[in-house]
Amino acid sequence: MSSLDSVFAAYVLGWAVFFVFYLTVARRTATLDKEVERLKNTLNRGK
Amino acid sequence: MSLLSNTAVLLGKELRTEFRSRELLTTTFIFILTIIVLFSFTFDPTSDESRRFAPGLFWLAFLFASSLMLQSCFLREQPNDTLSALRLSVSDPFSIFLAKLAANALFLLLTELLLLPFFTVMYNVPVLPVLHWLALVFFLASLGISIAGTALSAISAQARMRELLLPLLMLPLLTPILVASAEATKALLDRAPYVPWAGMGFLTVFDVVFLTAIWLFGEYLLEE
Amino acid sequence: MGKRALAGAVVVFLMGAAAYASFYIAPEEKTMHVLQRIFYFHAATAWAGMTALFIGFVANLLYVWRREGKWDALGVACAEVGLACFTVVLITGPIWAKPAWGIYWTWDARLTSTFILWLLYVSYLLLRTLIEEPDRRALLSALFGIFAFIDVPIVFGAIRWWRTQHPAPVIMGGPGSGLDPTMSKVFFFSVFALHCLVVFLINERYRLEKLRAKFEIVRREAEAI
Amino acid sequence: MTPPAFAPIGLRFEDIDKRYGGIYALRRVSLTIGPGECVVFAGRNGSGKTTFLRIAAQLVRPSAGKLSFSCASPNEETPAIRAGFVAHATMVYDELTAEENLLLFSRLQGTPKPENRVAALLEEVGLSERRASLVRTFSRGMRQRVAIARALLHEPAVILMDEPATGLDPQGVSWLAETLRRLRDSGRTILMSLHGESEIASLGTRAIRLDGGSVVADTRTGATFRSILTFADV
Repeated sequence: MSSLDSVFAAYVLGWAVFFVFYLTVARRTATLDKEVERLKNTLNRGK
Repeated sequence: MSLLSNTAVLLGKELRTEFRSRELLTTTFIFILTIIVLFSFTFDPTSDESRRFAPGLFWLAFLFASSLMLQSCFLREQPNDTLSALRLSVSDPFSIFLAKLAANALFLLLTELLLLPFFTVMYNVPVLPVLHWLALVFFLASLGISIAGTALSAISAQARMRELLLPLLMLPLLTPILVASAEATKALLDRAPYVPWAGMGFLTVFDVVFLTAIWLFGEYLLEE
Repeated sequence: MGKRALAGAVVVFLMGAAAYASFYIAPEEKTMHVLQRIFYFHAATAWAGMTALFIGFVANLLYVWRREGKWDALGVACAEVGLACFTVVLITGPIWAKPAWGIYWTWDARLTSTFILWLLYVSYLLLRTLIEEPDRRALLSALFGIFAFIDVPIVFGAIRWWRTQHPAPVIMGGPGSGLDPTMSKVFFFSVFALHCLVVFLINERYRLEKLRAKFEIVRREAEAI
Repeated sequence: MTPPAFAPIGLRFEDIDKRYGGIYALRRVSLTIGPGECVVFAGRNGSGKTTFLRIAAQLVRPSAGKLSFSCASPNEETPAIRAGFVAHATMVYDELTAEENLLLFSRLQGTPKPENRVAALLEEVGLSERRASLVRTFSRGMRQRVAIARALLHEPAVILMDEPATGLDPQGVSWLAETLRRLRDSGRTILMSLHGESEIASLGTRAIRLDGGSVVADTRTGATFRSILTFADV
């Protein structure tokens, strides 16, 4: 039943790639968001 | 009209500076020769095998060499900001590209023709009977390499790591040229040679498409 | 926030439904049996990837024309998502090829040209990391993106013309080549699901790029103090 | 050699912005420079002088705003303006001779009888004897002379000079001042950036100081004029 395994593997790996891509985007967004907030705070305190 | 005369003047300048030093031509020539020799050491091909592999090898060596050679065509303008002077003087920036790519195509073609005898002897492939067709294929392919390569070298000249970047941008973009010219050359070097109309037509299409693209977008490549 | 989470949930649901349909609703193919079920995912991803790259191409053109930062952001978002799609295509392809043809990789037209397409867009993203000044990076990478996209059909043409030793890929004739109606329904549903995913991902990536621009501005302001 | 008849040209900058990334090199610069004015720009390094001149030369596209040219006689159509530009870099080829350089650019500009024009200009900048030497072998001052000659090749109506005295010896400065005086008196519009007071600065009819990419002072009168150049008020 190696065929079914192949199909399964293809779906799982494909989904994984998309998911990992989404995760990296989300993580980069989160870090940047935090960074922007931090900088804004410093700016406000500086003023 | 002024486009053509500007191009002619600029081409004259490119050729004059190159033939004064001949640095680019000599280096490229030696580089390709080295690759061709090294390849035969690694593979030790027989006559039939070399008929099959030689064209591809020849064009691959050429593509590598040109990705190094084309680096300098915009870098040369940087130390004294002469590109700005050109932009201020010409009426159409396309002429700057036309002159550069014509010069590059000419240099490539010259190197190819100079290498051909070495190639023939080392790989034992007869070229004399098909020389005129071979020259045409060389011309179309060198033109294509220079058209796309000149545009990309204008990009890479403005980036970091440019020495590595240009081959990286150029090689995938030029795969069609590599495939088509290798196939066309193979057809001409076959035991029963035939005229590779498909290959030559394909190269022409590539040249026309990318020349149009540079005509449309070249101006922006030079923008500051 | 709520809207995006909802969109994400819908996309996950659609993807799940597409997978379910291709496993349980689509009829078994005669020659390849269960193996053929990769097709719904593999080919639909390729279609969606092409769509992403096409949107990216339009964004690149618009950037060169209008010089607005949003087109640059959209361009890079589409290139990354397109690249992710073709990564999936290049992974699922060999998984399919191994049991079907007995080998993982063959220098067949589709495989080779997909791989070169992939390399072209990797170069595009690499180029972006190597130009510091944002306006110049946007302009030059947009121009390279345009050249790359123009090159895609030429690459396909060249490789198809000279490099196809294998018969046309086994079943993938696309609709109209005798694909069973249920099969084609499942396939187009897959295509739809993948397009939704691609749009969702592009939107997420686009937001990140916009945030990055904002970050730059705030950072510069902070430095100025 | 009589200069060709030409209409003096004015420049108009409207809300010009130039951003490099998030940094403003120029911010909301609005200036009207009349035909035949000789404007001296002063300012610290990084104040935007170079960017301003490059925008005036149409080498750099502003991020926002508009640059337009105007003719002295309003019913004449403004031709495509090709300014004479002297930049920090020499903008000539080191691997060509002085004469080849000038011939190249005058041919590109479509000058009729470029040989005559180039010979006359080489005489004027005092390089006739070295015309056949490669620019590479020249001293800094001589290169600057070639650069100035290149900018003046097509007898431009608008002349832009970014610190044109760089590398020139005292005689060179006097020569440049003399040349600029002649150009100014013939009605050409001159914009130049300078450091401090000098023979050349005294040619100016107007002084503008840039700071942080904006115009902070702009005058035509004596006392303020000098203070702008020398930063006396800072």
